[in-house]
Amino acid sequence: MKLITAIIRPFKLDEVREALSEVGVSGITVTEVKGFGRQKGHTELYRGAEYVVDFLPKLKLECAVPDALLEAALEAIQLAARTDKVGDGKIFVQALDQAIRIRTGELDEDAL
Amino acid sequence: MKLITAIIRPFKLDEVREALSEVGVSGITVTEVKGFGRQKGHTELYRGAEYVVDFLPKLKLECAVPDALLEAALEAIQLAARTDKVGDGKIFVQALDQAIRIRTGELDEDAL
Amino acid sequence: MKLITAIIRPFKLDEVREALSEVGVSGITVTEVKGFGRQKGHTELYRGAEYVVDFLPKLKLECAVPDALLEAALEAIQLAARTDKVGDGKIFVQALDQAIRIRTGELDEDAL
Amino acid sequence: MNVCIDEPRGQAPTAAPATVAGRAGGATRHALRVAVAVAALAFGAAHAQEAVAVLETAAEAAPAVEQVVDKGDVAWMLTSTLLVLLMTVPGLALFYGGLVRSKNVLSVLMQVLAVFSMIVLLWVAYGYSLAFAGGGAFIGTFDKLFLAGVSKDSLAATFTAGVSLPEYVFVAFQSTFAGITGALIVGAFAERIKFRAVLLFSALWFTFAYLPIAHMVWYAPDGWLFAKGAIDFAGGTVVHINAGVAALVGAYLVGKRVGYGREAIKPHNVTFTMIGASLLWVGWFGFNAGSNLEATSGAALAFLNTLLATAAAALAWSLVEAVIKGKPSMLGGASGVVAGLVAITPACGTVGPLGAIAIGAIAGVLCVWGVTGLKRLLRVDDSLDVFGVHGLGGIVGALLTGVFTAPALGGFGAEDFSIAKQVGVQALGVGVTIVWSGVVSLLAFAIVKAVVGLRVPEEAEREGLDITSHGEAAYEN
Amino acid sequence: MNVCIDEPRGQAPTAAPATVAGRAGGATRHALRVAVAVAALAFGAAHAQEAVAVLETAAEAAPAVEQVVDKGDVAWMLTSTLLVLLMTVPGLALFYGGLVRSKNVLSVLMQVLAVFSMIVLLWVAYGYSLAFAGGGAFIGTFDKLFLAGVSKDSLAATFTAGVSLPEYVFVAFQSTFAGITGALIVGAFAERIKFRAVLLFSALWFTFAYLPIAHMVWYAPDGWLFAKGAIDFAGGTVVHINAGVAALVGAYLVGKRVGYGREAIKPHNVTFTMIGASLLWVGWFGFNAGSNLEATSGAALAFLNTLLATAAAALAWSLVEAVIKGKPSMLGGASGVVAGLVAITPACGTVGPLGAIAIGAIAGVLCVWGVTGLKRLLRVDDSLDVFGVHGLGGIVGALLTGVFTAPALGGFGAEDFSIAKQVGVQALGVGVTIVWSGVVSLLAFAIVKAVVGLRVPEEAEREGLDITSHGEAAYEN
Amino acid sequence: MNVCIDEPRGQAPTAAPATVAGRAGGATRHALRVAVAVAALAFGAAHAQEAVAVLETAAEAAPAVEQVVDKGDVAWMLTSTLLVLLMTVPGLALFYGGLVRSKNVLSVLMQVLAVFSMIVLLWVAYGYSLAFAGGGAFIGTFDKLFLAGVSKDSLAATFTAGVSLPEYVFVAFQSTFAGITGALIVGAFAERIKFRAVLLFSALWFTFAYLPIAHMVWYAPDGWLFAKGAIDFAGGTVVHINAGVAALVGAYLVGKRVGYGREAIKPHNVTFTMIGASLLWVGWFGFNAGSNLEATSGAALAFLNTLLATAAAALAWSLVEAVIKGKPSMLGGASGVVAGLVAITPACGTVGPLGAIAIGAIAGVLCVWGVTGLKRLLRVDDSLDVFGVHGLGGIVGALLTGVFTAPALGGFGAEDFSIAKQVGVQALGVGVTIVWSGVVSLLAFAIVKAVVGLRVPEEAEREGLDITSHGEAAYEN
Ligand SMILES: Nc1ncnc2c1ncn2[C@@H]1O[C@H](COP(=O)(O)OP(=O)(O)O)[C@@H](O)[C@H]1O
Ligand SMILES: Nc1ncnc2c1ncn2[C@@H]1O[C@H](COP(=O)(O)OP(=O)(O)O)[C@@H](O)[C@H]1O
Ligand SMILES: Nc1ncnc2c1ncn2[C@@H]1O[C@H](COP(=O)(O)OP(=O)(O)O)[C@@H](O)[C@H]1O
Repeated sequence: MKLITAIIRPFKLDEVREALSEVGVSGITVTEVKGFGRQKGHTELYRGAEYVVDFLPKLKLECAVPDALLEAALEAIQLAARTDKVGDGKIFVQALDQAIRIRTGELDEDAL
Repeated sequence: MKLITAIIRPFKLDEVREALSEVGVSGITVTEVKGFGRQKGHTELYRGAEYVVDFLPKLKLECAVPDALLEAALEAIQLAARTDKVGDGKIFVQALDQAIRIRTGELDEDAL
Repeated sequence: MKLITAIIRPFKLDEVREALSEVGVSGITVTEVKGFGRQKGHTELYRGAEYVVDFLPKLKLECAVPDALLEAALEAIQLAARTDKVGDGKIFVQALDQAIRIRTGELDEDAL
Repeated sequence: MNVCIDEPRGQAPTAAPATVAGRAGGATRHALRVAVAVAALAFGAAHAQEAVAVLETAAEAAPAVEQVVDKGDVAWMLTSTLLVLLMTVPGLALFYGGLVRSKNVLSVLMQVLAVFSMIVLLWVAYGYSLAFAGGGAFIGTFDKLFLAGVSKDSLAATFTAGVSLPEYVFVAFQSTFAGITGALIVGAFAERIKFRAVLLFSALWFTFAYLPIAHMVWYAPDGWLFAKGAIDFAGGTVVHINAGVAALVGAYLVGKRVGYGREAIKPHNVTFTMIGASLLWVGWFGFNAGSNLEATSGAALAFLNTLLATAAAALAWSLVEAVIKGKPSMLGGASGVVAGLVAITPACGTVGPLGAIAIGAIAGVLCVWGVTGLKRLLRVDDSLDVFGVHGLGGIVGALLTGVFTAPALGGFGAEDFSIAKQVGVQALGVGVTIVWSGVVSLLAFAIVKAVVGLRVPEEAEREGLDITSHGEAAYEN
Repeated sequence: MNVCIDEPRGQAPTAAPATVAGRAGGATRHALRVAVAVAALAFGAAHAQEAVAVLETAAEAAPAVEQVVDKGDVAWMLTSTLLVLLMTVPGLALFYGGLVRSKNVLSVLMQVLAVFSMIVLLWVAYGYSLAFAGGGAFIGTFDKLFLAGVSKDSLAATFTAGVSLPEYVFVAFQSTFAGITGALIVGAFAERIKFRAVLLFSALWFTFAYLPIAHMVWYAPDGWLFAKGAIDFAGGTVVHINAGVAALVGAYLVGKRVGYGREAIKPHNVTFTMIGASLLWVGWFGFNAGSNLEATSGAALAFLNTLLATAAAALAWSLVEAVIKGKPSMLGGASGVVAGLVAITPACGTVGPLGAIAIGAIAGVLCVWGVTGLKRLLRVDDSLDVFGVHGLGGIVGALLTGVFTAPALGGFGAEDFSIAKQVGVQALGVGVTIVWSGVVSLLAFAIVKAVVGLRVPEEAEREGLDITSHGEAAYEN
Repeated sequence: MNVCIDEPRGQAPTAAPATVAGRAGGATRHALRVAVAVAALAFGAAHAQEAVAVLETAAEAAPAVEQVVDKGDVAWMLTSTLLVLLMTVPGLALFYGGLVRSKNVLSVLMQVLAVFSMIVLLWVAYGYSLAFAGGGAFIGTFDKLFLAGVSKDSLAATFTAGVSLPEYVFVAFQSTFAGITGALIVGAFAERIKFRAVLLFSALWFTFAYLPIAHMVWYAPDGWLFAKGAIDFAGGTVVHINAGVAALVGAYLVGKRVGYGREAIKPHNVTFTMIGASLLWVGWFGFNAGSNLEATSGAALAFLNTLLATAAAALAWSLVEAVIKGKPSMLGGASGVVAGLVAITPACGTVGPLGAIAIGAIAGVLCVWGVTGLKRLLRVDDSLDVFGVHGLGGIVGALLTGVFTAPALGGFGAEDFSIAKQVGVQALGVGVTIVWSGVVSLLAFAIVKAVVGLRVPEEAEREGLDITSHGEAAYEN
């Protein structure tokens, strides 16, 4: 099993979710995050105080997948999340030792 | 050391935290997330616009534990978070290479 | 590659980000979290209802770094985030199997 | 909306046409009673013989004093009426809405809006008629169903002989009182009740509790409590104790919220609560000073008292919190504002400014206990402390009105004013209201339970009423 | 602000100096017309011969009735004026602001504030003059540019002969009407339009659509629709249909929001929307009852009607939702509030309370269709349903005014009131407004597009107008 | 609340009883001065001989003009009074509350509520007496401590001979002025000051700065600045400059916020700030037009000026931002609203509409500098720019009042009005207020520092005052 973590643009969520569903990924956990990277931020001005805001709103998707699904999932995300402009985000893959479905106690791939 | 990540129902937080404390887990980091899975969402209607909302509010708990505590912690979470209805959530376990306590510089199990 | 996860005090964000930039870390993803640990919380009182709030606002920083940068990054965070009071937070390090830049499809260290 | 004690009490109101209405017996009296229906509401529970007759232009009633309608009065009363709307939506709605969890805020706003709207319509359908169109000691008649006979020319009396208001003004002003009273109750069983249950209960309670109490207290000269001499200038019994008791009964019967006492149930937006409390304060001047029905120094007195009592109560509540808990909270300050407003309501027309400060301060202190000690004693989940603030504050205010109206304490009571006697009368009014509202509430909730049920399912309560009962979410980033 | 039908229609207004103004022909007439410029606005579209002459102190006009200025009227009209401001900022701004996504809320608030402010200034520059300073059937004159000749002593007439208001009061009151009308439109193309485009369009539309329509409807005796006998007590055509049509045109021309129909575009804060709707309700009493220009029973009637129609509409909208969708939403209740307010606006001075309830209920039901079925038919992204609520609600209200003004239905029309005939006249007013506003809007948007462009770039729209157009973010933890 | 220049200046006010008060010398004069205490507040700093005597019913004073109390005036003044409350809570509270970080919002709301409440109580305790009950050039007397002698029958004079208000109205109206002035100051040291320090400072400053300045400016005929002829219709010096200077001193002495200049310190909810600014605008009509004390064309002028100056200032501020920064912000628009309101305050009764627009526009432009360039010059962390907006805007307004009151510029000054001379007088008023308020503030803060300390510990500041000082959190999901 692998844990895929993808940082994407917020408005791409629905497309990515659908793409993942199509390849058979059954569950996703989404977090609102702020991202700092190459993409340029903007300037905000509140009366005399000027702030350069480098942190941009992004979404972080986490999904645990069986090894067999990994490649398809990665491709699905990449295709759906892409706009070809700086700031499209990253995908990280990590090993996942164990997964448990709380409701049933099912383990590992059965739990996903 | 292991990093346990649990996705649970929001109202179960206090019970899970207490269960973890009892088995000796000393720290937890909690994130508000939105989960997409088997549990059905709901429909929202704003004047003419109807939206099916599949993302449900969940909490993500992360806690780093010494290997010795892993099993007890997993069981504690499972018991406390369970309602036996779809949507109770998942527990993921990953290897944790290193841990540092920022304040003291203590390392690994001492840092938890 | 490693994935560094740091839990820090919110007001330390700018300092930590600058410290990381200096050592060459190019991107960070930040999440607002609530932390439970040794640091004491506070009491809130709403008319007759008294609540002890143990969860404190923290920020979680995630950054994927090439192995070569790991040590420098860890030290940068530690120095910048430290106040020497309980609650300064933790740093966790995990293995990162794969990284992809969505925009270009670049892989691993090229993607960071 | 009450008590005409500008004039020394007991004095024969020789010049006032009211005398005719008040003293004529038998058949004549009944005939006249219908004619003065409108006037009735203009009085609180002053002595019957002090009543001033309403003179509707169309009235066939005998030689009448020429009635003057002053545009300044009309301006003030229209303003006052919209201020009472402001108190309700957005005032009360926000005060309550900020105190619930974000998943239930829209349900509370919606309950306030729907209850207010429904009662305003019921008011013109039959409420006004049953409350103010003639009748005996306990209820009015059906003579003005759907505002029959009310026209641009019909008049309603004020406290001053010869000074009238267009009856439409009075109908509108009073409708908002009925509307806010119903809306006040919903705070007690917020976050768990079925929306349909709220509406059905409100309709029943309005009909069988609000209307009779309003008639008893405000209908001159025959209203039962009016005739006893109870002082309730702007509605302490009719509105606050009445609603507070219904709230308490409702909280008991609907039951505690899931997780109550175990999980943290915190206000989701205290800023909204503070805006709500502020708008309640602002709007309450319409409620209290508007109840004077004329733009005179009497209104100014009620106004000043409303300002001072509230300020005193806000500070008193904060001081108690600072002393006992070490920290004065904003929510405490806002709650003090409301407690002070409630307590000064019956008193604002007859006590002096220093008496108002005293009443506010006492209510501020006691209501802290209302939402802590008393609440624990009652073992009830009155979600937004409707009884602890409106019920208790209303009782405190009603009783203290009997104290600080005394001229010796700076009040505007008659020279022979007896504190003991008046407090007794006030206690009677309080007691009758508690029992009446309590019994009606019990029965009404029993009916509601049988017909539509009271609570939403536990899972719906967990998910929040906004989504499960109303199909929407309040906030989105 | 309209129709003087307190008096039986057709009766010769013998005593009123208006006779002079209304009947004098030729040269004299024109001379007088300038003198009565101020009076004009005081009338809606009643019969010309009912017009009451404005008597400016400085006027050289012939033997005039002594004019009385009642402080009660002044008090009420100043209050009414600030209530219309309250409707706009914060009322309308919040109603709209809550409905957009959080990244665009400040842009909407800013558009409302800036448009209102700009129009108020244009009003005193030339708007007041073009709308109310003499002129013919379609537009006024430049005689009162920059309030030339308006002073502390100049007066504006009311509906009652011999009763006047200080002209400053009238200028201020009317300025807020113009201001809110412009601000209403911005809801249609929110979340994507350039800020400069909004300002330029508003200035053009105000000049070429609002001013002529206001003149046609409210300028006595020569305004084209005024002369036809259209009833528009407080501005259903001038304000709501007028703005609704401009909104529809704008929504078409500016185009749909990025992601419209594919992504979820939800209100970011329905609580704000509810506060906004509530303040619209509260403020609308200034709009409607203020349009009576005097604090009389006529104002009280308009007031009560505004209360009842709104309550009925809120419940009607909710009922429809409950029946069709199973869940009555808070947003629906709030939308019903606005629909009811819009619909009762032209009618509030001439229908009875039961007619008001009927109008409110009908508008509540039809406007649900306006934001669902009709919207789908129109295939337009009118972001905040300006046409579906203000346009449609305005049309429904204008037509129903022709129905429920009938005495047989409890209205205050003359005895020989003909529903068929009046509905025809009302339809004419509606039609003219739709065409005029539609054409002007088309041209104005074409100019704006050519000069500054309409939309922000897609990327800016994605990021949100708050940051990209205004350099700030609304919320921060 | 000031200057009686409706009548040509210098003319002998022969008929007015004021003549008696103003001219009688020696013993008689002093006796009368007490009797006219109430009247005093009714005047700004017009020429002494123009003063109109207050006629209390109980006054033993000589042959007096029959006093009329008009219900229209009472209606307007009660409305105005509640509008000033609306300005403070929720208006000012929200305007400020939205600008701080979410961890401190409740502390700001609480400070505004508590300061206002406390000062209102101190006002009836001794403030009213020290400001308006007789006395000499710098302070009043203790004659009306705890409203001694004020009753339903006592009257306060207006600007018009023979027209009075119930004294209760005047007491209430003025109490809200004192209350909001104190509350204005807290914006300067928000997010770091101890709650107790705020209260103690406010009580001291109210007593030793507000009361003397109010007496000097508004007490006729002996108030020191009143006698000099300074024009301050609604409180530019007494309220805004006075508070602005105290704020500046406070910001210096309390010191900068932790992280100021290094961390981003952003408004947590600009929507709240916009609601607050809007309610300030709405409420300010009570402040400004209410200061006319009568519902006349004078009030209407003040009203219209308040509308126009604000609109102009909002646009001017936005324009400057658009030109300099490329983006006009909503916060800028809202700040412009406040700047315009502040600047027009002293001028609203004596300048014409075009003058009002000019004053608003100039203030809008200059206050942008006040919160940027000037702020940098001053090197102070005046958190919410109280000095940059209220202080600077007040000074600009006070001086420009001396310009645009000139008849040549459309103002209502006397024919022999000299801009140079009046600007000099205005500058004197400004200077005296700055020095007096500055010195008192310095001393008061020194005392506060010694007694309870000024700042919370750094850790508490980091965590936020809501939790550490008030034990609660504003928001919860
Ligand atoms: N090394 C990193 N570790 C963690 N997150 C990163 C890293 N680099 C970038 N990110 C995340 O990815 C987002 C996009 O990165 P950015 O450099 O702006 O554009 P791109 O992905 O197109 O190169 C950032 O906003 C941040 O959230
Ligand atoms: N494969 C997955 N990867 C990451 N998170 C998941 C995955 N599947 C489920 N989740 C998370 O777990 C939550 C519960 O899952 P769901 O399928 O609804 O119920 P259950 O856990 O009872 O099977 C989801 O809302 C989502 O947050
Ligand atoms: N075992 C753990 N697993 C995950 N997060 C932890 C763990 N222990 C602590 N944390 C996080 O680190 C934060 C700081 O920890 P705390 O024990 O309060 O202080 P310190 O880091 O100084 O020892 C906590 O608020 C929590 O967010």
